[in-house]
Amino acid sequence: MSDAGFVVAGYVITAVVLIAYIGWMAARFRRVRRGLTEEELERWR
Amino acid sequence: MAVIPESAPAPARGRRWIYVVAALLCVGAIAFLLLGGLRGNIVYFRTVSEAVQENDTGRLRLAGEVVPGSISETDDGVTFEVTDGNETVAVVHRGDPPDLFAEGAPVVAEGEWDDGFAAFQSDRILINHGNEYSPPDVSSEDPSAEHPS
Amino acid sequence: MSLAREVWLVAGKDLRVEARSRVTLNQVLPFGAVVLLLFAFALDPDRGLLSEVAPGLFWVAVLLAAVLAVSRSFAVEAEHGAIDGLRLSGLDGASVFLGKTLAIAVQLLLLELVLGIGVVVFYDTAVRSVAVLVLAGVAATVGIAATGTLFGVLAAGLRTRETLVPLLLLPIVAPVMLGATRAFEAGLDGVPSEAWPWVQLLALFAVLYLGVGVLAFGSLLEDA
Amino acid sequence: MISLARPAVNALGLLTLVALFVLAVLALGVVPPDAVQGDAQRLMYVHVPAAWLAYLAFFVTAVSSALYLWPRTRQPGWDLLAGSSAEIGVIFTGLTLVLGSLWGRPVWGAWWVWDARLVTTAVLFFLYLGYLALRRVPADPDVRARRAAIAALIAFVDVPIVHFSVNWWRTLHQEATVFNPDLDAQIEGSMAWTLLFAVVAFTLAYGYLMARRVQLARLEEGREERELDAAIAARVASGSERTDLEDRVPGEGTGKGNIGDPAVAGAGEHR
Repeated sequence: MSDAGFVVAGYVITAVVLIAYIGWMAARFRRVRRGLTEEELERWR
Repeated sequence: MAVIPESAPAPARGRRWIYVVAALLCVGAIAFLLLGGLRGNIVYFRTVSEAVQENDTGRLRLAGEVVPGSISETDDGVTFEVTDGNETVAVVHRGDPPDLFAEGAPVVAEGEWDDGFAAFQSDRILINHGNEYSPPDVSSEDPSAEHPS
Repeated sequence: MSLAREVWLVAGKDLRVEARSRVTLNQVLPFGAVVLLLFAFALDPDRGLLSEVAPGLFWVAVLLAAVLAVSRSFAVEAEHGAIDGLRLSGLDGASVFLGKTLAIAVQLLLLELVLGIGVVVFYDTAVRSVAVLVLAGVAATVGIAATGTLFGVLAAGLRTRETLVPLLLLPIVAPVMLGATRAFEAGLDGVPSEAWPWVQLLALFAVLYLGVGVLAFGSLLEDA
Repeated sequence: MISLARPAVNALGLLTLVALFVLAVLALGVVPPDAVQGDAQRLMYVHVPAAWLAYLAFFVTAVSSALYLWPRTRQPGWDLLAGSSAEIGVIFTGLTLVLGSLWGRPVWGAWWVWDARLVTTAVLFFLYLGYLALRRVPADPDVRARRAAIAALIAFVDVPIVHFSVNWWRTLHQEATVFNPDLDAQIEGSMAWTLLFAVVAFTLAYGYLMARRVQLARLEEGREERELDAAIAARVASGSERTDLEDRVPGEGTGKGNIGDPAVAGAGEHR
């Protein structure tokens, strides 16, 4: 891998981590707001 | 100290001194740590002079600058000399050196002395770059000035 | 009651429980020995590698055994609501902490003695300066026992304490592992001057966590 | 998508997005490559701010934990703040390790070395991973918060050790560039400004992530409490004798549990 490859990999990983974390929080937001019942929560898992 | 919550059992008759002593010990230990009381314990590599002086058998890491003009390729690697300004040692390296390996580069060679301490047999080279950054055209000065010691 | 008497009371209680149940003797000690044995299988014993890395292997074995000893120390309290008795005994949090630390340290020292003999015999290790080994061993053990007791009570009464204690304890005692291994290397090689800074690190660690434990244990015990 | 987010949070998010985008353009296109390291040095503009953000996050965790432990300032909010911040800190410590590894490979010639800086950073990662695990264990909220707070303060000792490791000990990792012991940064102007901008952009990102994470924690907390109340009411109504809920309050994994169903919640869990 060239130097540029490492750099691009690093920036892409940073972006993916940020997006994934925000997305994960958004998913939890939705679950909390919908006020799922326990059975639904179990099925979702 | 903030770590004694109000709800903790009240120290028995005049037992507060133990908490005061403990708090002082904690603060003292952290202060000792921050003031660098353990400085110099943990050494990732040795300078060329130290390595020459100690003459240890067994694996060690040797740090120095590659002497310009001393690099020559061999069948299975490179040979070169490293220096820390005081001492200079010949290094025989097996394997490909990393991309940034060059004349004047600050390197850390991992390996051991050969018999008679004539040359250092290395099988892994790391580049110990400093904390100085500059664009190519601004400075062409020696990039290896940085040697934490 | 003086502090020393309270500490001795708690330590004596734990050691008596151990003397009767013999869990350390019958389970923790054999566990440590098996770990040492496994290292011997994993690393080819013929090439002198074992005697070279013996200090590191010894301390890994001790740390793993210490996790068990800590779990045991608080499992004893969990049975039959013993911990309520401890809470209601009117003993100072600091005394209970120091007492339990002392009991764990005594057990670990005995364990280290036996495992140490095992290392010398089976890994073919030469011992050159015993004083360094004893000093470093005691300092490291007090540090491990203090952090172990602190995290033991932190996880006490939790359903997942068996898995939580190692996760909390092992990263914290990483400096002990480093210091004790280096000090032991120097002690085995017979160069005490090289061991001294590491013994200093171990002592610093022990003092720091003894202090933290004394300060925090009371409120943690109350919640456990 | 998320209507709960208040306008201020959204504005902060937008600002963060723009800042990070500008940072990427600056760092990847505008700033010249390093004389020695070439393009690989561009990783500095994410590795260093990621490490800074981890420090900042753990510092906030430590301060909030101390505020929670101090009886006069004890508020459940401090606990939420500490937990949220530690989670972000762990993510960015992990990111720092990965980015450092990607930088080390072309420049040092190794993905990983066992020098003091790298080892203490790895220890930091596992310390706070343990802290988060401790937080997830179900227990009475106040008890859990106090335990977590003490664990957080203990773990924070490692942060200064990580930072000063490169000055105290001889490591392969370079010393701090800007905050080095002599405070004479050896870094060319445009690079220094880009690095400063990167730190600002990441700090904005921290602010946004924290705002969202704390909001989420509040919502989940609120729901937990509602469910707990419902469970207690159901248990009381069914005339169960078991009343100490201490050890089986909600929360598997993500902080929510099966407490909604009294039958599940009551299924005897012995310590």
